[in-house]
Amino acid sequence: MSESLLEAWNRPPTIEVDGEGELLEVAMGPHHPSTHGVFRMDVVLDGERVIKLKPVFGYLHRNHEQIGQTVGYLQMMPYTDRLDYFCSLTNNWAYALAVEKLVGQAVPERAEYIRVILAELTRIQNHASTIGFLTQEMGASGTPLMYAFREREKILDLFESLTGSRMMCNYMRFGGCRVDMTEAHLNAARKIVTGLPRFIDEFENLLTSNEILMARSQGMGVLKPDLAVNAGITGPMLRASGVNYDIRKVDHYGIYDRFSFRVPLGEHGDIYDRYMVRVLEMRESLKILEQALKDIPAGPFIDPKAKIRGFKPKPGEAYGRIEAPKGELGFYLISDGGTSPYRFRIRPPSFINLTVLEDMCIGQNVADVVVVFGSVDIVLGEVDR
Amino acid sequence: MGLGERSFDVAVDPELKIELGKQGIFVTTIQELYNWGRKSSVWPMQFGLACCAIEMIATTMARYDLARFGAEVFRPSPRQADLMIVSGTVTKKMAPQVVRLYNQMAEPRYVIAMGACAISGGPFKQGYNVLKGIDRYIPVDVHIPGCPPRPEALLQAFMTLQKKIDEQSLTGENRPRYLNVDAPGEFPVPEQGEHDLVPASNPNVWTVPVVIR
Amino acid sequence: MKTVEEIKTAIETAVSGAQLEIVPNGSPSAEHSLLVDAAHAFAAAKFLRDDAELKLDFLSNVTGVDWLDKETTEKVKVTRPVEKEVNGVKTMVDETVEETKKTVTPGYLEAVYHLYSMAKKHGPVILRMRTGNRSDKVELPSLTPIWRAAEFQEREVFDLFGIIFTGHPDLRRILMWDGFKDYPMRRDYVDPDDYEYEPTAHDDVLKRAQAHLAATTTEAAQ
Amino acid sequence: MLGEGLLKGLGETARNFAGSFVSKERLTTVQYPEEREPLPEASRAFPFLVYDGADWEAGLRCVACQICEKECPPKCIYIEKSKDKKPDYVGKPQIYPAKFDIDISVCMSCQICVEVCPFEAIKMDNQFELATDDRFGGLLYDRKELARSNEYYHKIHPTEAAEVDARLAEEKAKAEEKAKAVAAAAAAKAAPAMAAKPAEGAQPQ
Amino acid sequence: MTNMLDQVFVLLKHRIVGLVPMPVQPILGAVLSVVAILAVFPGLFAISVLLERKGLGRMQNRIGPNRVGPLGVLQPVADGIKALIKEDLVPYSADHVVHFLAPVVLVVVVFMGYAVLPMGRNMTFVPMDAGLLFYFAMGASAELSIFMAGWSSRNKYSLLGAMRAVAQMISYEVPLLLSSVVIVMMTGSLSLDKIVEVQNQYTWGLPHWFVFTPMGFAAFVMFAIAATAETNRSPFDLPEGESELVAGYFTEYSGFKFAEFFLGEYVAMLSISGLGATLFLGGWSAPLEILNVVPSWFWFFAKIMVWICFYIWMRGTFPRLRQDQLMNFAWKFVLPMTLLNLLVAGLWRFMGEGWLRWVVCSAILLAAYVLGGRIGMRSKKFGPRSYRYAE
Repeated sequence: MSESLLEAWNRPPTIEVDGEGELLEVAMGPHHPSTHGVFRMDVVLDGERVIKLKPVFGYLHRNHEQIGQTVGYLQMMPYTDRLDYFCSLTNNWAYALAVEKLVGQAVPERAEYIRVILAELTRIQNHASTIGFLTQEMGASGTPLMYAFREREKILDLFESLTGSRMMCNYMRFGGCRVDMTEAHLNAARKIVTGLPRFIDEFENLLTSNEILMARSQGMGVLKPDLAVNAGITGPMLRASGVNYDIRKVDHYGIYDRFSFRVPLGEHGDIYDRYMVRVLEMRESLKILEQALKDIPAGPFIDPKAKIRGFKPKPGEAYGRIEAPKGELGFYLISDGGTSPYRFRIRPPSFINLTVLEDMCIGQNVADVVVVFGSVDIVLGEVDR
Repeated sequence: MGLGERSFDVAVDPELKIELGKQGIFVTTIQELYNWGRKSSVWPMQFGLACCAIEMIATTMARYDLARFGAEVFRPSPRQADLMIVSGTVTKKMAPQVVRLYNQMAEPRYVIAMGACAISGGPFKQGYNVLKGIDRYIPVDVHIPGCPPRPEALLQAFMTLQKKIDEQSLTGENRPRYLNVDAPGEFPVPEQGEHDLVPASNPNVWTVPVVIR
Repeated sequence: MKTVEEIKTAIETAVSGAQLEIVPNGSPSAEHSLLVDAAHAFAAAKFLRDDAELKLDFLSNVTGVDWLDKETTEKVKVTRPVEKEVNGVKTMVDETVEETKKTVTPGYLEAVYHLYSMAKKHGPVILRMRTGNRSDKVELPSLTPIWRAAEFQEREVFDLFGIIFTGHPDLRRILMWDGFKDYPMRRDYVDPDDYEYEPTAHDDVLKRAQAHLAATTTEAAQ
Repeated sequence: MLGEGLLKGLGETARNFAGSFVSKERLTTVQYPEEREPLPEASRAFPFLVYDGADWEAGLRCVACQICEKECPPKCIYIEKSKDKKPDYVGKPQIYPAKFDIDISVCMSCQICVEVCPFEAIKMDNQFELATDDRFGGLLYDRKELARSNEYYHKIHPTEAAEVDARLAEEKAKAEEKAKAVAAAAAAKAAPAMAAKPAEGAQPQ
Repeated sequence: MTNMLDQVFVLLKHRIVGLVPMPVQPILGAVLSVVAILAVFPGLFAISVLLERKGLGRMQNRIGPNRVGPLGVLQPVADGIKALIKEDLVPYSADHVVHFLAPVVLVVVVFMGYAVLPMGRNMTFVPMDAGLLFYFAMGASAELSIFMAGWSSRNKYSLLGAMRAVAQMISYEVPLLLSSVVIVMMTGSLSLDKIVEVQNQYTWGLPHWFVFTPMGFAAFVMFAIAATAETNRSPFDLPEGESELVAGYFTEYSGFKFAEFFLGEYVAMLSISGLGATLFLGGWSAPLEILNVVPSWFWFFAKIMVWICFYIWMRGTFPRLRQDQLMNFAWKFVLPMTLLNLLVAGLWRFMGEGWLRWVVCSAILLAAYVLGGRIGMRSKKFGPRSYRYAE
């Protein structure tokens, strides 16, 4: 490969090291307290300035893809819970969508509504916790995180009463959902939705105009939109850079075309924009939830003719993707006609969003590295799979 | 750092003790004070691996509040921590680090294996990069099954650990491992070989019953 | 958006010498893909990204697939001269015999790229590349210079499947440790023997556990 | 003005601090061992085997069909079929599990075994307080440890258990009806045969 | 009676000292004072740790420690016992002597500061004329111990943490001193006893605390900021910023040495709160004239505890600043403000009695604060933003 071809490629800028200063190599991780989970960054520092950063993955590589190729289609469903363990329901949905695409299975209307409700609740709790963790990286002694988890517990209570488990829901099935969302569950969801705006206001009071947070996040970790597109960044991180790309709007998967909601966009592409885009997205999700909870029709929650287990799809392949809270989550399945996929591939948003970590961190202070890292919003279960 | 075989216990008849307690006189032994201090101030290490780490965080949060037991002081440095909660899947890439961290902790130290993955590899145990249980390399005090265990389950495990500490005596058979002069203080860190970790387990801490099927 | 056939002709006109093939998809999703030869893949990909109409600026997903050597046995009717005694005289007679014929189609490793357009909001266009075989001809051109998104994903494919992407700036193992020698996602990979304690084993696991037990008992006996 | 946001933040935490003394919403701690939130009915932890009646061994609904063993994603169930048969809840002689082990140190609480069981024999328990220091003994449950009575099932999942009971009763009724029909048919068949029998019997050998 | 209660400790000391022959009396007196400090302040340390853990808990909608002893009051005791029995690890490559000395130096130095603090009427252990200077000298020595700890550990994180800590403490020493100079200008004395005496007067029942004058208030705010940074408390707790630097300079310390650092940090916090209370909040003087019936030492400790509560409150609310921002803030905002404050203090002296000086001094300070804040935010390009949406 010639050098000229590489020109087109946007490599992270290299930084001139001034003076005689000794370079300090620091390995942050894999148990480093800041990396929520097991992730290592090999950082080269000039004083406190980062001049090189190489992420090291694989400390939580749990062979999801291999497992997906040995167990059946249904058996993989609970494993998808454990990919991005904050958002098991959206993972379920993405996987169900891919399998439904592979076998040509339709989903009843009520089930689609249930999926939307659960996915948006998941998005809210994920974003709230992410912001909590982000402030934790900035050194707040856990207060925003505690408030986020206070609300998260309410949402998890609903998930548990519906699906039986707080985190690992294993709820969606090909052609619908496992159990029906009864009126009691819907009322619980309505109660949560009416309580949430107050929580978001409280959250914003605590953080949005906080000068320390602004000083720590504005102008830090800037991601330019063209690089973001080229590097395949998706989700709130992409939108914070000002690119309007929301798969809910683009693919109209499920029934997202029925709801009116807006996509908040950032301008600077810095940490503060990423924070604000998440806050605003929570508010938009609340709008979707209000509409969905009002309109949910009666009907079957699963296609009665749908095959749940032991089916053998025709040889072929399908790629199903959704807008998970962290970005585009896709499942790519190749079937050879057997009871388990020939190739099972997960397209993890967290993993690919880390592509630009080095670009965002170079030239920054070492203390900002963890904050930039926190603003990407990753879950190691999904990064390493 | 053994304390020798001499007993520190001052024998106090338990009935007498209760009687004295009623009259406002509290009798205690060095051993009791020692164990009380150990069990009432267990500081976990700030260290999470996978899904269970989220439930561990949830345990420290407002609803469950691990702080009630005086254990909310998550120390980032292994030197100052007493308890390692192995919360999640230990992969073969991570296992040497976990053992190294355990070696860096100061005695008395405890390990809770939280969740199916930490105990046995759990649902991922047949994978090529997943260690089938952290107890292959380091001694584990309490196992919590569950995938992931509820926060209450972690609290219960925590109380189980406290009870276990309380029941230990400073001398004799029942003494904690670190008071035994012969017990190893350092555990060998496995190496990452060409196909697998070398060795695949530490035979000093991992002896398996044979299951014949 | 253009259909796959149209994209194929567009690439063929833009990149001279490119050999393209449409790989049909039998599932109801009917997302057919384009197989492009390794030599022209880079130019074709660059065209797909820069073409004003397609503008596939977003590489979503890179997948490695391992296709094993396929041994197909089919019954063929073969006509060949057979020596036969007809009425006491040996003569050569053509006779049709049914034979089972084994053909080995060599396996290959495949890289699949899912392309979308963020500017035009369309997609996907699926691009495939295949290696010559599974052992020595495992090189494919890297598309990382065109889409940064491929950087980590190609490293992952290299790590788990062993496809060598030429032109990748930083091709190292990403998920497994550096000293690891195998390619664990290949279908003929055998994982290391750590089956000491399998209380609920059945099927394959049971076989492994029994083998382990047998091995350890003989070891102990020695 | 510089510091405005900081003061706002201080106000928010002060509100929560003061609120924690008056409002339940701002003091959400449930003091676990003494207080507990009631678990929702759907809550699940690990599987158990349902038995009817008083004798757990005789009343196990499981017929060792091994579907759950095959469908279990992490393969944590081990079943050995019995050689002999015993009557099940309808009275039909069935194979029973001679061995039924679940390794709860592997189980991922996914509930798929419950979903696939055609005999309503395996259900999810909500008991989660299982921490133990016994790695090998304490985490491999055999069928005795797994067996729970139907009453227990009713206690933890009342609605679901009622549905299951109704369904089983219906099946049983159907089976009995069928058995009756079969018996009647057999009787009807037997009647001419009986009539013929004496004649046969009368025939000298 | 009131007087009796007020002077109870002084009288007690005299009574005990009187029991021994004359030549030994000064020595015994000193020993008694030292023992009193060593008994009271670690106790206060335990109380403030508990208060912190419980208060933070309440701010975060939870209860906090409540299991160990009734309502959790024995929690610090348990922590202490645990720290005592914990194995003491010293890294193999560490400099053992310095590694051992660092926490000892810290504890000794922070306790020295108490010698000059007036803890009640006639309750200064060493009534020094240059008490304030002595205090700052002792405060500055704490940096030495931190650097010893970081350097001797031979760990990158420790060293980085120590370097940060020293840089930060030196930077904030300047505004800390300069804001105290205002008080020295107003009283004309470096003696802390004198400073309290000046404040212990009342007009219409209200005290003459310096915090109630414009430049006194400004100096108080600056002093509070600098003191927070000086004691490495949130939002200036960078040296132990756990998300970047594991645990800062004491990463490699375990067991009782770690507990000593912990103790040293909190005792330093208590002592600097004591200094702040002495300088700005009237020391041991009562907040209202009629409250003079309550013993003076009670007011001193009450003010310390209020100050500590404020520390806890801030810790519960704020994220932390970054190193360079911290430095910028110290040198570009706090320092100019304190210098301006010196001018204002001079102006105050010069303008003489009357309402005019109140108006002028307040206006100057307020304008400088608002303007400085705005310019600072604009130059760093941060501020609130608005967002656009796509349909």
